[in-house]
Order: sequence, then structure tokens, then C-alpha cells
Amino acid sequence: MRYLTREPLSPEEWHREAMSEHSGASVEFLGVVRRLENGVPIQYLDYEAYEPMAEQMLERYIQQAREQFGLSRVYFRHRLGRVPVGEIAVIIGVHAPHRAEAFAGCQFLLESLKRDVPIWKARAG
Amino acid sequence: MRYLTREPLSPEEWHREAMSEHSGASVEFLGVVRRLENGVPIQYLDYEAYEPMAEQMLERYIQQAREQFGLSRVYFRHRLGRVPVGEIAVIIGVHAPHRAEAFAGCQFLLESLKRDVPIWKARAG
Amino acid sequence: MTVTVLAFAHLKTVLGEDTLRLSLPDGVTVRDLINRLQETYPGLVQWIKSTRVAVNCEYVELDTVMRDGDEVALIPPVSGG
Amino acid sequence: MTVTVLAFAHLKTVLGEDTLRLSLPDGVTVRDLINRLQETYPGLVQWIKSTRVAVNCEYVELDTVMRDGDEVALIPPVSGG
Repeated sequence: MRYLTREPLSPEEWHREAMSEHSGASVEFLGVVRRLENGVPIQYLDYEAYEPMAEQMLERYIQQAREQFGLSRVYFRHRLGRVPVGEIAVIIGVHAPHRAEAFAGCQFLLESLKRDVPIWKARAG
Repeated sequence: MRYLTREPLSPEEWHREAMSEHSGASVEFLGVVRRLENGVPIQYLDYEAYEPMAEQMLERYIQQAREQFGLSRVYFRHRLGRVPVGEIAVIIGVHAPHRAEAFAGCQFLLESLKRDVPIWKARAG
Repeated sequence: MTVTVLAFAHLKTVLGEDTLRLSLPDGVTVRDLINRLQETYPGLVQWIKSTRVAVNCEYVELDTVMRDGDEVALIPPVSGG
Repeated sequence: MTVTVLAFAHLKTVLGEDTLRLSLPDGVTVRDLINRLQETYPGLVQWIKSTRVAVNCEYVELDTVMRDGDEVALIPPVSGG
């Protein structure tokens, strides 16, 4: 698996990525499990995925984002399994020449994930 | 000076900031000096500011962003003086309950900076 | 022909399993398969409007004709991120 | 009364300094001051349309009346970030 993992996520790997000299903008999104899920206090969320399809769709969306927004670099990781409150469920990082493309590219990937990629919050506990 | 500095910027201080349990989204923008400025290769940009006014405006915009987008935390730093190619000129980091407010809050601060805050690229060299 | 049906999230509970193997006549469409599943699993009916179908990891329309060996996934509204 | 005028970015070159101290009659507006500066520094004329004015760290309209001790800043288009 390239974009999905059952290990805890940290943005450090992404932070070590060098930026191209033609990139002037870096945008990073972190999605973190909140204490309240639909108003109810929880300890964790369990994520599941249809893994081969999710990986294939992510690969395709990332390629599309690179071309459409001129992204020089993309980092995408989604954690599966049990994710405790306060820990990272998803990281999306992009580098682009200018700020508008960087924000648009990062948001495109996040909205595509939320709309189409077969990953579910299977259980809260 | 609170938001302006003549020292090199690193997002590490921001990365160490704990997230509230009610925040599910973190968005970070880094603006970096590019090799080409208006098509011409450069080694650095020199930034200058009308410092007291810039600090006061940033304080006000950050307060407005906190209220308008429900941001639980904001980090803003702009470097002044000589900034070599590849180094960070500005960092804007925000935490918010949901992704939409996090992106909107970060972009509001960046657009406010670009439009109104008295900071200039005084020289390229 | 034989197809594999995969269920995810709450649809696993509805079907009682996460994987079914079904023998179907040739020429059957995704719509035919869904109708047959709703007959066998009446609990599926209330969820089917919000369910998308993927065949071999691609979202498909209901009139797609299935082939031997296809992997058909029932995809409830996704909630990643 | 006396006001201080601050120039930034390329306007420092136009005025030849980054700080001017000017004695003005009471009741003078920002517009009056700008007109007077354009007479003294003709190089300013081509830039004045894109220049905003701040008094004591706040952007102001041209009909703002100045007071003794005001700090007036000539703010060319900003380019931070």
C-alpha cells in the first residue's frame, strides 16, 4: 500500500521533502480525530477501506492534481484501523509555483477523498 | 515584534503546538522565495515593512480570523530583511473544528497580508 | 459465470458477510445483481439508494454487463478523512 | 503643527529620504499634504494613484484632517508573502 497505512501518521516525512526552486507555495492539511463524533464523546475511530480501489483512485486523483494545478510534489497518507482521538487520520501536502494552485490542489485532493474514495469510519468507540 | 522577525523561519515551533480536542483540521501555508522573480534568476529577496502598522494590522486580522472562522489556534510569522532563494518568507498555520473553516481562515489571512499589510519585496538580487 | 460481491461498512452487517460468491447467468447486469441481492437480503432495500457499485475497482452504471470473475463492490457513502 | 512623513519601498528613492518632518498650517487634510508633496517632489506624481496613505498606522481617506504630531505613511502597493 502506498497511500494507506495501519501505522500512526506523522508529517515529518513530508516536512523533510525538499522544495523545487520553482515552487513558492506549500500547503499542508492534517485531519485529526476529534473528541466529539456527532456530539458524542469518543476515544477512537476505526477506519476501513476497499484497499485496492482506494489506492487506485488516489493514484489517479494525485496524477490529475499534479497536472491540473502544476503541483511539483504531492504527499498523501490515510491511516486505517483504530485511530485514537487527537491522532492524525489523513495528511495531504502539496508544493506548487503559487499559492492559488497550492490551496486548490490540496482542497481538490481532500474533496475527492471525501466524495469518492472508498474509506469509511466504520466504528466509533 | 510578534509576527515579524529578521531571523530564519522554521515551521517547527508551529508543529509543536498541541491541537484542541475539538479541532479536527490543521492547515499550514509556507511561502518560499523562488529562483525566478518576474522571469529573472535571483539569489535573494529583501523584505521591508512599516513595522508598527504591519504588526497592528496582523494582530487585528488574526483576531478577526479567529472569530469569523472559529479558529482555535493561529500561527503567523513573516521574515524581514534578506531571504535567500528556497527559504521561508511567511508561515501561516491554523487549527479549526472542520476543514472548510481551516482552509478559509488560512486563505483569509494570506489574502489580507497580500492586499493590505505594509510589507514589501524591496529588492531582488 | 461466477462473481464475487464485496460489502463494506454497515452493508457487511446487512449481508451478514463481507464476501459473497454468486453464480449468475451470462449477460446479467449490475442492476439484475442488485435486484437479486435485494430479494435475498431485504435489509439491503433501505440502503440501496445511497449505495454506489464498483466493478473491478471502478465505479460503474447499473446497466453495466458483468463478466465471469468480476469483483463487484457495494460502496455505501464514503467517510474518509 | 508638525507632522512626520514616512516613505516606503521605491517611494524612499522618489523622496530621497525615508522620513520627512513638515510644518503645516492647522486644519490641513491628507489631500493638501499630498498635493504639497507632489509640488516639492514631482517624481511622486506618477506613483500617487497607486499609493495609499496611513495616519498613525491606520489607512485613511484623503479628506482626513491632520493633527500635530501625526505620523503619515505613504504606502505603495504591498508585496509581502
